[in-house]
Amino acid sequence: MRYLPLTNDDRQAMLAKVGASTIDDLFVDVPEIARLNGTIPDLPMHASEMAVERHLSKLAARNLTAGDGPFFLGCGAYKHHVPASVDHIIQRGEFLTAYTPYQPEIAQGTLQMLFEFQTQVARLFGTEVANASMYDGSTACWEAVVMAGRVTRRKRAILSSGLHPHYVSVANTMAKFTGDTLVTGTPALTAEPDTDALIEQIDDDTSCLVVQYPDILGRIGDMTKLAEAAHAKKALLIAVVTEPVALGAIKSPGEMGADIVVGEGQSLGVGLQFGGPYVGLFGCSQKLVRQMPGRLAGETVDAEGKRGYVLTLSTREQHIRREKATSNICTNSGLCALAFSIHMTLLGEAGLRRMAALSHAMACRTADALTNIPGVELVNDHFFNEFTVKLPGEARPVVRALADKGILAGVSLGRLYPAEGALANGLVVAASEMTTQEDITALAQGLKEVLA
Amino acid sequence: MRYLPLTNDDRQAMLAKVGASTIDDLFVDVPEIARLNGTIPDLPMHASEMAVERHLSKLAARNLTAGDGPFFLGCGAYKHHVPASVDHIIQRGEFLTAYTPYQPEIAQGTLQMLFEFQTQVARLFGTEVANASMYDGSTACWEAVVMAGRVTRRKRAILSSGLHPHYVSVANTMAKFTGDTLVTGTPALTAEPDTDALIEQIDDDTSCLVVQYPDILGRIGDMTKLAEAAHAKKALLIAVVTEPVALGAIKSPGEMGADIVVGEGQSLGVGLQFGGPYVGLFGCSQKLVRQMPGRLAGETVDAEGKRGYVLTLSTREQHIRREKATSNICTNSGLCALAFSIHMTLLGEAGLRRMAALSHAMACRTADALTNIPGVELVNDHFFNEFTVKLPGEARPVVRALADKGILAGVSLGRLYPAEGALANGLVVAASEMTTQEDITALAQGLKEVLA
Amino acid sequence: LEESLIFEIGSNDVTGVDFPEGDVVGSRLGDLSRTSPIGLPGLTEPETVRHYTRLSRQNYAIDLGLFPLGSCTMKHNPRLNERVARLPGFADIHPLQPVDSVQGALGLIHELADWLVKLTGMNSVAMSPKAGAHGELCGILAIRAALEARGDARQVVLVPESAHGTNPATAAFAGYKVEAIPATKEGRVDLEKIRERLGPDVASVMITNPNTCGLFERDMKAISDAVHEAGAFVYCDGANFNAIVGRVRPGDLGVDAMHINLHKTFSTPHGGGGPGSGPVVFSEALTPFAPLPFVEKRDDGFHLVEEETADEHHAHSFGRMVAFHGQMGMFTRALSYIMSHGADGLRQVAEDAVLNANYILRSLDDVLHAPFGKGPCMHEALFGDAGIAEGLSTLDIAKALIDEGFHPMTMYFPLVVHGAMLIEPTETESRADLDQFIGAVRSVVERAKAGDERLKGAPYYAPRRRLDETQAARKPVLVWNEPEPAAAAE
Amino acid sequence: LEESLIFEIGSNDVTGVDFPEGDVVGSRLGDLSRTSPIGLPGLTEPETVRHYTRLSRQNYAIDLGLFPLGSCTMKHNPRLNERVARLPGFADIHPLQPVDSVQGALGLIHELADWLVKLTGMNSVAMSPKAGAHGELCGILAIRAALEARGDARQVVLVPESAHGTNPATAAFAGYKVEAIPATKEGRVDLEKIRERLGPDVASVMITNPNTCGLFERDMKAISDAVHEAGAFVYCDGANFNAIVGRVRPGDLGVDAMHINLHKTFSTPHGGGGPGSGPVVFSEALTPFAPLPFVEKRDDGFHLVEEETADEHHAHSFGRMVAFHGQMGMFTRALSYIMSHGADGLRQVAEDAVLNANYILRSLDDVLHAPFGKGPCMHEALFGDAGIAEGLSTLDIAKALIDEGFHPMTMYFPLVVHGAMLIEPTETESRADLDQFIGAVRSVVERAKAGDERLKGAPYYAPRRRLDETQAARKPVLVWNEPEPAAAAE
Repeated sequence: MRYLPLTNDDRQAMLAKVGASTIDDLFVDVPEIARLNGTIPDLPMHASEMAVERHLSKLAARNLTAGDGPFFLGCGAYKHHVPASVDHIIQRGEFLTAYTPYQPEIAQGTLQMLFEFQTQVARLFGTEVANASMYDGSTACWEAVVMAGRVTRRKRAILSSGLHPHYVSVANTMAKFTGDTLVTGTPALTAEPDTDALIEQIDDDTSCLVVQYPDILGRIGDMTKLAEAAHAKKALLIAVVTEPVALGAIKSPGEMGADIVVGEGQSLGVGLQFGGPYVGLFGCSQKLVRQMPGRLAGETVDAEGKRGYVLTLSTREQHIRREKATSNICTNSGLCALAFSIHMTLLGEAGLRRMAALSHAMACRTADALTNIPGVELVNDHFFNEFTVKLPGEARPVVRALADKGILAGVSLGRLYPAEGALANGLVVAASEMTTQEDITALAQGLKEVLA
Repeated sequence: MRYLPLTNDDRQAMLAKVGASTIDDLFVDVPEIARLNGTIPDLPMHASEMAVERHLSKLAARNLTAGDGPFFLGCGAYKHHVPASVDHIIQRGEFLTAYTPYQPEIAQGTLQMLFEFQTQVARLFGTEVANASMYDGSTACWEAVVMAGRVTRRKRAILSSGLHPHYVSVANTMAKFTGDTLVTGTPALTAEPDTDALIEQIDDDTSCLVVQYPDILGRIGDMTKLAEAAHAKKALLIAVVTEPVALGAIKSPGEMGADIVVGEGQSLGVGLQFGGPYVGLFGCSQKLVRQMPGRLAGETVDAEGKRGYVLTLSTREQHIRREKATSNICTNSGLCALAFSIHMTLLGEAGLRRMAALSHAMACRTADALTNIPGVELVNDHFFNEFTVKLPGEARPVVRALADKGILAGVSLGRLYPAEGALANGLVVAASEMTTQEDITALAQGLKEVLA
Repeated sequence: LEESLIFEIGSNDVTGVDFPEGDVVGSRLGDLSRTSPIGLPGLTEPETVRHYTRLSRQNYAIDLGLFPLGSCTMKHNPRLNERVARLPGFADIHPLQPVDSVQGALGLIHELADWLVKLTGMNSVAMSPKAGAHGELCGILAIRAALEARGDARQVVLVPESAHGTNPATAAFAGYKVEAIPATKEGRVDLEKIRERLGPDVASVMITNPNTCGLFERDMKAISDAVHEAGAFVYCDGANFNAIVGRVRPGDLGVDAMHINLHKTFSTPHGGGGPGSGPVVFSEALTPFAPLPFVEKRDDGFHLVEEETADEHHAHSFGRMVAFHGQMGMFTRALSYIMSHGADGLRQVAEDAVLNANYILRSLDDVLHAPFGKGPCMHEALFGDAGIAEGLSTLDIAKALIDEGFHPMTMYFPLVVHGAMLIEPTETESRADLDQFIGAVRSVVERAKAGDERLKGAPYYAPRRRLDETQAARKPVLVWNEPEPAAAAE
Repeated sequence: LEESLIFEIGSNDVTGVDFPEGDVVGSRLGDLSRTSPIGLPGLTEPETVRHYTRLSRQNYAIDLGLFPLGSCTMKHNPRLNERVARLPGFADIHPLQPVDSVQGALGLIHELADWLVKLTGMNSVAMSPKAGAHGELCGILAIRAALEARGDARQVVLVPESAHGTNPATAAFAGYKVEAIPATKEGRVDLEKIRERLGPDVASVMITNPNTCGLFERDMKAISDAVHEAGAFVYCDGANFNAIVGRVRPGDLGVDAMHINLHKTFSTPHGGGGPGSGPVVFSEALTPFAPLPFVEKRDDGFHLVEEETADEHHAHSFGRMVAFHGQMGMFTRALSYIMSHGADGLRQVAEDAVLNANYILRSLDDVLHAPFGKGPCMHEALFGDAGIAEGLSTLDIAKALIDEGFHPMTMYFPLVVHGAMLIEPTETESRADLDQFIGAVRSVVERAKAGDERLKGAPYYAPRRRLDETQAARKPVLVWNEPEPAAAAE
């Protein structure tokens, strides 16, 4: 029992100290009916580190990894190169095994890092402030809708058809219980998002407009008009960014008038990890800050006047407000926020812009290679690192066939919208600075073969 | 240039401060003939982390690793399971990027660790003291011979035929220059080492007897008689341990009268690493301590009387004694010593004994499986985790053929003693706690096929 | 040396990441290219490593010492877990890959799910919730979905006074009215009061067991029976499951839904505030309402049941809670921990956690008031501030502990005890470490009883003295701003 | 809290490693089974991680701040290097595997060798030496082998006064008589004195270039020519190669052998005292005498030339220096660093290292005496103790720097300057860090000149005050022993 420091001698001596003759005496409050006298049946006994490692390595080997071959998946999770120093730092015990910084005198490391993270996120998003992170992009998105409801005291939210369908799905689930009304739609395979239709739906009961940027098909829509239209009706514009690297190349939602910007931060520092843990980003304007969910690190001074940081505005939170809290959330995604922040610090503005430029350039090359294949049609006029193509037939089986060849070709819209026949031929393809010309050639070649 | 913090602006400002107009002004002392005006030809320019990682990963993928399949190599380097926490700790920047602890006030971490390491090694070896580590086992072995020469003022050393041939080779190289006389031999494929022959060679000029335990063929010889015989002639007995795990199962050389015990510590904490870096272990009796090579951590007190540790007896070392130093060595193998010490601390006596018992048990099973194959003959009567078998023909091609099947079967004596035809059929096979029954079955099956 | 902010030491044109060089041609960004500066300073790698290494050293952590935070369960995080979570086969796969290409990952989720179901004696488990509070929400939503499925629109959830704040917050978020259940003077929920309150308007009773006073709810089975009889469901806050794992199965006590904080019971790292992971186990009655997606084992391998296939297999699911499949990285760590301990080791975990807590209770109850300290406690020991000198408080004791080299205990929680101090050592503390901690607490408490005013200034030896939280909240500074020229010139 | 020794907190029956259970049958150990206790205490994993984490925090390290150790070259250690060195394809292969199964590893060694040869402008390289001093030995042995091969038994090696202690130690170890070469008053070796001393008894001249005063040996080429004319060989101590890499090739200066400390020039971690790695480059004249084993590229792949094949290809090799192939783990790291920088980046490394040193020289030469400070220095700045108040010393300044948050500079070396302080910032320090360091030195030096007696007690704020080295040496306590009962009772 390599993790249990008590020896049998310790146990005996300690039982004596507490006045118990056996350990069972300490479990007397458990009703007889629930007492287990031996170990739970059908479960294995303890195992050596060697055995556990071997077992898990075998499971791991049964997965085709993004590094094993050409890789073009996106749709809310992106593969970028994470410098080795990021993982080195987050493994320091002082970060990895620290608690939530409720005792600021001995948690300045975490607190200062969060303060830096908040500033980075706010600047990237073009918002005045940002919080210390959320679970992930999809939950951050829903929390933004709820927040807009609190701010506007309205319960009707309009979700753009370009919003990630999983995000829509999460919002739908929650709205069922909160009684919010959601207006949703399915995207059309057109070159530009349908901004005008969205604007038409805004009415006096609308709390917010939720728009993904770039959207699920990779399209980049100007949000300025949306912001104006929303504000004209005293509704908020919520922008959702699933690929923060894009903001190294295109305007920030804040610049275009978004009131709340949320996003998924996984692209930087965190890695794919089969979907989690990820890190939700959340920024908004200063005047909305007291309605913001989640933890916040703030600057202050200590008893000697030295600058320091604390968790602040916690009167919004559940441990103080209980049922009146802004959210039931009690955790941020601290270690992922740290990874995000370190990666961003390493990149700096120059590095982020270069990374974005390369990702975009590789996506352009990929698009060119694919549209050279007869029957393959590019949907987007504009895109960042991700675009949609229309195949001559259903995309799902094509993706599976390519996976069998070791090529992870993209995300079929059939996977994301199983009920929508009109989208079945759509394939969303993403590239990054890690994409190579060989990857692109292999993808184009493979696709050609499968379609033939 | 991700590792270079100076910006071009910094460089200009700093050049101004030092009164130089260009960087070339600071290299004026270089004679014209040696000044390079551009970059060195035929060398690539800087590369991204991504590119370097990709290149080195490709090289790495061209090697068959010990974890890829059944593995039975030993002969001075052993594969044992190293707990994940060992590597975690040695990667802490405070250990990884610290300097030699010449400033003890800010190096107590390294110094206390070395003091603990020395104690662990001394106890394992059964010696009174030990040093803070050497480069590796082979150099530690030669340093022991030199030390014995200093102690006895004699220049004739007898090296047992069971000593690792690379260790003999290193000693031969050095002796050529120092003028020491070495008596060496080649082992015979017999069940026991030839202790009597060794004893006969001791004379009044002999500085030391050097005996490996267990020896290169895996045989375990009692050293008590050797110690008595050496001491009778006022010579020292030097024991060499290439597999420290063995001392969890068999008597320590110190118990049997060895004056100096040296060894290779790679088995614990360090890993295979294609031969290095490894960690040389060096223990001896208290009375010889001032003749001992290498660094030593010692206990003392600070100005407030608190217990602390310093590097000590440095008057033996080159930075003080210059040409009169006990050795020219200026480095230990600090980080490997740390890994060894952490692994040993995790094991403790109980764990080490269990690890040794399992390694021995798997070796016994392997021996049984191999000797079931017609024509394969076990040389040893006794062994720890390593034994020698005689194959019906040359072992080298057999090892190569098995490697092509993904089985790393052992070390052929033909590889170690290319000139000795009598040993060509010998194969040294090692097992450990990591060896599985499937590995053994695969080896036996593979060997049967290759021999058929 | 004080550590500056990256905004003070970095600059926008410095980078610690090299990229392939060469021109980047073509742009299909449309007319939305970013032109204005973003304001993201970069540091080279040496500066970055040093900045964060120095920052880290201002933190306390489990790797440095005991973390006696009652109800937070700070235990050792095994390094094997970190190693296996980084295997490319788990860390480098995309959530939307074809399921054939991720059979190992789905297998791992299925294997962990199987452990959780068996350890709790329940019927099924939802793996996707991202943290404990998210798991609570998942449980309450399943209860609501089950009630709605039978057309039963109940509006009230009963929550004990001693509950974690997340309980009422969750129930309110899910649209319920929250009513408090009073505690008995023994520190447990009052069975009779629950029985009295139960009725057709009560949807659920949320119980924490072991509760936040560190006590096992003796009447749990009776409560469950009463709740079920009234047509409601029992939600159990499983934050303290670590105290009973392997010894008690919540399923045997009639629980309908319970979340499990993987970091509390199964050692995933706390990471300075997350990421967490909060799988929820369900009784048979709630199983049909569990959320999507989930992993199902069929003859031809593991399948992922998502929206598309839900109709067929899981028509009553209340829906999706997160974009993908949950906290895979935490699953890997938790399974590694669970396999390492096995059924026998996990039982020992509970026993040692409880033994350590009782050892602390009995080693301190002569100097500190233990309001519910007659019988044994479970995994944590609860004390009040009775006997502390006028003018000094629990807070002062806590801050003084920092100077003794320890993290403070949980303070002022649960709310049912005045000046509460809740101490949870966990099973991964040695007896020697406990003794050292007990000694430190005794010494501080004795000073507090003697009225040592110096305690009010503690900590003295931490990276910072007490911080002004009021100022932080009154005029929040949440991001760094370039100092104004005037201020800079001061 | 003071950190105890493992022997004080562990016990022989505790273990932090679990092994498969079950009986172990059979023994073929003969009659040498270990029966007596060994005395190796174990700790569980939580205790182990905490023990070493706490210990580590008593260390200063590059990750925490500038390490101004002249002649030791403490630079940033990139984390990419650590990652690639841990690839199983490098870390988990056995040195005696069939060469066909380790082609990638041999390829890596060959690739690094090629870089080293080209960067130094030499003819070949021996990769196996385990550290710098081991490399020196390798070079001197090759020289001796070359001389012996021509039947020329010379007995003397000339070494400058300012040389590292390893130089004379190495020459003596290889059987040579060592004679000192005096320095000019400029801090360089005296060419004329060398010319005078050269003769048929001189085997080699060992020169450090740039030298330990931080100066480039302007007359290097002239020295080499004179040495060669006298039938001897030039050994260059390459410890300071980092100052000139990419800008100067030692081969162009007539060097015959030079070791390279991979950690100094190529950033492998110092690790608190090793492991090092000291490849040695050779001129054409010495190449035939280089040690075994080495890697050779042939048409069918990479071969390892060991004893067996040496006759054919390398008959004059002086033999084997180590059991296997050298410090593979360091090769991987060094190649990773070299490729990251490339030919252009390495040149920049030298330039920035030199610029940083000159910046320090010029920022401090008004308060500190710079004996050779007229012209530019190379990678390190040398100061003496002239002007320091009576009763205070270089040591006091160094220890006071600890209280300012920095590691002291190299003290009392080189021997040619009184109270020497040798400062080497390296290229991986930012200007801001240099300025902070310069400020700290200035403040301490000003106090030292003013005769501030408090300096004698420094450091005050380190984990320990000054330690009693005399007591440690007089009665060495090198291992922990159970305290005697009497002492324990005190």
